[in-house]
Amino acid sequence: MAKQQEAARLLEQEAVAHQTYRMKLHSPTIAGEARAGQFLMLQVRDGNDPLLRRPFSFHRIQREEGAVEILYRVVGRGTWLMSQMDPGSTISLIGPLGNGFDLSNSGAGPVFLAAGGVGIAPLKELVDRLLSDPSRSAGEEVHLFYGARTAAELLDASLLAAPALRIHWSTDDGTMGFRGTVTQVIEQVVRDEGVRPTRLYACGPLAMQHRLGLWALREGIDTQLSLESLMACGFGACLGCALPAANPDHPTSDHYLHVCKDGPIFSAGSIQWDRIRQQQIAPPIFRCI
Amino acid sequence: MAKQQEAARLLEQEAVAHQTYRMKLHSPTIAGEARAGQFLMLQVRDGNDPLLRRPFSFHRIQREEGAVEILYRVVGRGTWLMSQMDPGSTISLIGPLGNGFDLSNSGAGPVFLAAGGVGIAPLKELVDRLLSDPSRSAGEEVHLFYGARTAAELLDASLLAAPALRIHWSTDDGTMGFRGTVTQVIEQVVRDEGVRPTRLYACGPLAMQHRLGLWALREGIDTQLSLESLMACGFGACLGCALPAANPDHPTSDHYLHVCKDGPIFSAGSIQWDRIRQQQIAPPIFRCI
Amino acid sequence: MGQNTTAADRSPDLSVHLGPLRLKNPVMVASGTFGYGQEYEDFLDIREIGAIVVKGISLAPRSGNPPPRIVETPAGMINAIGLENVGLEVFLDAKLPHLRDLGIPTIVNIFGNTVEEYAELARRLDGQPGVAALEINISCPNVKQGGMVFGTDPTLACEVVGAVRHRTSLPLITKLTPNVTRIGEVARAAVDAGSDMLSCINTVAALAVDIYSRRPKLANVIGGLSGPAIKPIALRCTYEVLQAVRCPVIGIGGIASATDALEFLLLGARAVQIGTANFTDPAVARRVVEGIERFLEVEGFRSIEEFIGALDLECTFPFAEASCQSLDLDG
Amino acid sequence: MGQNTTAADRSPDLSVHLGPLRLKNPVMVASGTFGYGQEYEDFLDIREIGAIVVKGISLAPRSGNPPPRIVETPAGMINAIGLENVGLEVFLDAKLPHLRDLGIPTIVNIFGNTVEEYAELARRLDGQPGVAALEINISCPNVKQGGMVFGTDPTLACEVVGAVRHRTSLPLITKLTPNVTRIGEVARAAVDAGSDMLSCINTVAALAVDIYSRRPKLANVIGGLSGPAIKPIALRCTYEVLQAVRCPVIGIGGIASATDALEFLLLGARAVQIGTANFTDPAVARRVVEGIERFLEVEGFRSIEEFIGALDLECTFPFAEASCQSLDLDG
Ligand SMILES: Cc1cc2nc3c(=O)[nH]c(=O)nc-3n(C[C@H](O)[C@H](O)[C@H](O)COP(=O)(O)OP(=O)(O)OC[C@H]3O[C@@H](n4cnc5c(N)ncnc54)[C@H](O)[C@@H]3O)c2cc1C
Ligand SMILES: Cc1cc2nc3c(=O)[nH]c(=O)nc-3n(C[C@H](O)[C@H](O)[C@H](O)COP(=O)(O)OP(=O)(O)OC[C@H]3O[C@@H](n4cnc5c(N)ncnc54)[C@H](O)[C@@H]3O)c2cc1C
Ligand SMILES: Cc1cc2nc3c(=O)[nH]c(=O)nc-3n(C[C@H](O)[C@H](O)[C@H](O)COP(=O)(O)O)c2cc1C
Ligand SMILES: Cc1cc2nc3c(=O)[nH]c(=O)nc-3n(C[C@H](O)[C@H](O)[C@H](O)COP(=O)(O)O)c2cc1C
Ligand code: FES
Ligand code: FES
Repeated sequence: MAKQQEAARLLEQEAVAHQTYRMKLHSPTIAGEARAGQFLMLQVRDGNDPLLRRPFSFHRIQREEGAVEILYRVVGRGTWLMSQMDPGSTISLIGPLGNGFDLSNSGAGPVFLAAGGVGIAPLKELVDRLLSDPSRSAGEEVHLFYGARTAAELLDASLLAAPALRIHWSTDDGTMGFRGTVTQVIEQVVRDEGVRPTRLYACGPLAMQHRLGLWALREGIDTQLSLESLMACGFGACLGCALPAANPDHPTSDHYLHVCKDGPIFSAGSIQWDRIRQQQIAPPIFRCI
Repeated sequence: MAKQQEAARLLEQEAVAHQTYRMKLHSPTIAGEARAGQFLMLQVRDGNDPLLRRPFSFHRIQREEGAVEILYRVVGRGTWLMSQMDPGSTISLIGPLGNGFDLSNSGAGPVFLAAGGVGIAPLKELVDRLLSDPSRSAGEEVHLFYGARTAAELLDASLLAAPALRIHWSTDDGTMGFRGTVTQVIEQVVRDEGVRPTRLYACGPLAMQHRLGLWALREGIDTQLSLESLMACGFGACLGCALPAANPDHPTSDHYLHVCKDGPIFSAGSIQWDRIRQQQIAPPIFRCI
Repeated sequence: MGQNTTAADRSPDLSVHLGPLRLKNPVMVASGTFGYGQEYEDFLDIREIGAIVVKGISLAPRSGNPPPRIVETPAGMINAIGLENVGLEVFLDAKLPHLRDLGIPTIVNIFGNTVEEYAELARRLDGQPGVAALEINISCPNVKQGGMVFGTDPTLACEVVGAVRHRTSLPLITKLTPNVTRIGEVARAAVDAGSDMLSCINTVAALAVDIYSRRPKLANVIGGLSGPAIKPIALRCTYEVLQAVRCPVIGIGGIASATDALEFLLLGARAVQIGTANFTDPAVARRVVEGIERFLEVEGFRSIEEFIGALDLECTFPFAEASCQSLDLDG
Repeated sequence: MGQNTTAADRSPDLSVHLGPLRLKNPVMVASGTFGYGQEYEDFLDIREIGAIVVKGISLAPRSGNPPPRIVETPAGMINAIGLENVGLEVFLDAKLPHLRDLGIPTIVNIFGNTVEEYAELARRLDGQPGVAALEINISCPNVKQGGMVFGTDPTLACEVVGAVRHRTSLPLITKLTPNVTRIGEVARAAVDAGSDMLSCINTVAALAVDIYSRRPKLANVIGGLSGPAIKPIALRCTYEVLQAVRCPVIGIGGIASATDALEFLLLGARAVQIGTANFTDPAVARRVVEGIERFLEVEGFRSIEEFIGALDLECTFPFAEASCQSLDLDG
């Protein structure tokens, strides 16, 4: 699983939801190694502005075509510049990075996938892998809980639909699916249908993952949360991407995990949630100036 | 003659010689004010890399179309990035800047124009103005001495040809026209044809302009040299674009002209040539790494 | 008025008090980057700017350093202009009247080779109509005589500022250099000697060379780095100065947008100066003023004063016990 | 050989002497940006690098500062990692052997909270096979205890270096901070205390804030600026240090290309370290080595030693009388 620096060609760039784009990149070496839940570091453009690469999860891995897809939301200058690129451009990538989702044992029972907003990005590839896993018994469902603030931020159903996948849609404003949060929908399904997942995969706002993570911990449900942190390198060299680690032996002393190499996929129990600072929660996307 | 900051649209981008491009920009306000010999400051791209604007002379001013053209040579990162731009792009310009050529009295006798390499840029618009000057008597010729290292660096004759214009071509390697320098051709024409210009306009390498300037000074020929300097602003604010000024009263004390506001067009006699440092002579274009 | 608030009432108040000065907004333009104002009149109505700091003035005219004087660097530039200026005489006769007529607060940046020269400049500028304040430049890294040496030593800084203080009743701003170990000490010395305000930072001492010609890119070898590259350093210096003194501080360094300006104000700077950015966007000062106004409006501040110094240094843990109670999934 | 020179004979010699060290090329990777080497093995053959400076090591392991630890700035980044490291024990047992097996010169960057800790680190590293030299970090701006305070005061610098010197016969490099008024003084102090070489610079103290959350962007508030933005500052510091001392100097700061590296070498630095650029281009060190080789070839230098310190400070006037004679048009 060697990491690569590869000059990729932008094959497709498509607006797929409000301020959200899908990029398809020809990058055969990376595509050949990548696994669901891993990520790549993308150089936005040549030169120093911006200086650092941006991390993005694999949205789809198309090994045969030698291509990978990412799904990204425009939240700042780097992602805005990305959205202006035309097919044919060359983009430098480093990948695959990080641990990826643990897919072992996924056949043991129903699994829940929770996506908040652009958190759907890594879960698409995961869905494809789960559903094509031969060890999975046909009866055991894969539930995707997928919510956003409003319908315009959601991917079109056709992009996600799959035979054995149950999608539970929700929006904060009720413009699509259940009116409320992903967490509330999960609550309802658990309560009303009596489903108890053997594993919960999640990606989305930290507050959502925290809430789901604590619940899963209490319920003894195995979790695979895709977490974020600011990153300079993406491959373990800068030590910038720290997250407080749960350390049962020393609950009060600080100890850190590194998102790019210990993660980005973590179990809820490995994180010391109450040591996460306000500053690590991504600032609001809206920028007035 | 107000200076303007204007968002121009790139109308045409064309390779016209070795590493040399012509850009046509829709910029009606600037086009409406610009005069031959003036220049504009072009923002290579948004953001900080590169930080400063780049100065370029007006190659052609198409007032009716609201367009200006520049002719530029790729010598570094900024000009390289410029050469990668596609028509339709928006480019921020500031202009018109500087004093421009003095065209008054141009009808009084033959005039010489000397262009070294991309120094042809401002002389094209000048030729057009000189030839359309109604005060110019038909018999008095305009001689354009145009040289470069090799034929590939020269514009095609069709781009310059005009009824009353005599073009004297030269190349260092003899691949086009006279084998030798522009200065040598001028020498020859002066000697063999006995033409004595009333005015010399020139643009090109500093060493060439220096040589021609001294000769013209000795001969009492009025000079209009288009000179260069590193520039941060282009409009008199930074004081970065200094050139040593001739100061007959104080020949040894340093005193400076500012290329962006006192120039870029200077008479040979206004410059203190012997105080120009090696560092002000543009470094060789060739870069091996 | 009462209930009857108009739109105008609701647009945020940008005016700031800076010790004895009151400005209509906290955005100034920095010395040496805005000439004497005229250079910019084609690009914007310079009366929209809070105050203009003019190019550094010395007693006698100075022709400056030999060229090359500038070089571009990553997200910055180095200059070694060498304080070329028209001299006090010409400034008073030919430059100041125009600025006075426009009614724009004019801050005169002064420098000398000796303490006496600084003092003499102050004396002659004292009481000049149209001069709102003096900015004492003890921080220019690219002239050998004077300049930065005064700014790198608290004792010398104290001497210069004290001498100036004795010759003028004009509000005094001392401009600090970042090229010191402890900027807070120089800041305190300047304030102790009678400076009403401080501005920081001047440029960072820097150098560039050309590997092909094997020469320094600047004739002066050393110059001063400015532009976006130095903003993080300028913010740190401003933070340290604000911890050291209580007087108004003016933030300078790499400001090219309203966001940049607001960062300095957030720390507690009561005004900012825009330098290098004027070269690439000559109307940047207006854009910054407008951006600050829009920011305050959208973020719900009635005035810039409410925002100045609003930095929150407390560390909060949103997922700590207390906050978690309400997050229980099955509640 | 004689006439019979082969292509290999003509390819330039990149090897450098650095006091007691001899390296196959002058390109090192900087402490804290290259882990312990392994992180980069997928991207390049790390044996192509002149030397590796490992992440700063303390006696006990350190978990570092709370996040956020990094922030991007114009052409740079600020870090406040807080010197997170595995500690000496684990380094010796788990990291050093691998580097030793690869045969790559390994420079161990050390830091402590007290002079005694530095000395103890030196004692325990002395004689460890595979350690080529120690780099004494007295210049880290983002930890409260220790670090930069030693580097900002010549007396303290002297104490630390002296204590280390007494405990080891390994070649010593002292790493200097730019956050001082006169870097040359600290440089001299370090050399007087027994440092064989100097490296400069460590990061520039810096700060960033978020105007929306109104908080510092780093949990530690202050951090260290690195990357292309600081290159002009690093070059100036290197220049000043070279004027102050005669020992070998290693240039660091914003190097991301062969051109950048050659700029430091031109000033007289005998080697360079690449830091931040490793993050964005993990094979940058190889690219830099190759670029230097190509440069020397094309520009006609037989060895890098010929180029080191070849800076030409003389000012020449190509159009002055003498040179003009031959330029007469009608001659
Ligand atoms: C492992 C991982 C996987 C990710 N996958 C995706 C994805 O599939 N789709 C998607 O839209 N986004 C994803 N993100 C977030 C994405 O990296 C940021 O939105 C992006 O870097 C913002 O860049 P910007 O220049 O537009 O924003 P700016 O805010 O201008 O960026 C400034 C700096 O902050 C960093 N940054 C900003 N937000 C984040 C963030 N949330 N996480 C990490 N760094 C951040 C940038 O990389 C940059 O260094 C992922 C983040 C991580 C860590
Ligand atoms: C008044 C004026 C008019 C000009 N007109 C033309 C023209 O019509 N066509 C043309 O090809 N070139 C012209 N030049 C030169 C042109 O500006 C430079 O070639 C260009 O700026 C190089 O940019 P770069 O990023 O490619 O090179 P780099 O070397 O990477 O640029 C680095 C820095 O040096 C500056 N610089 C480099 N060379 C020059 C130079 N010769 N003069 C001024 N600044 C320089 C750049 O602006 C930039 O700030 C003119 C220069 C001036 C002063
Ligand atoms: C070309 C130039 C000339 C300057 N001249 C002066 C000066 O005369 N007096 C002074 O105090 N500062 C001078 N400065 C410093 C600026 O006022 C300002 O402090 C510095 O550039 C940092 O701000 P910036 O990053 O916004 O440019 C000059 C800066 C530049 C770039
Ligand atoms: C993330 C990071 C961690 C660093 N850790 C150390 C360290 O442990 N010890 C040290 O002496 N310098 C450390 N440095 C400083 C670098 O070694 C180098 O001096 C500095 O970054 C300037 O070089 P650059 O601009 O090439 O990055 C660190 C720098 C960065 C960016
Ligand atoms: S991003 Fe550099 S160590 Fe994780
Ligand atoms: S380029 Fe700024 S004054 Fe001429």
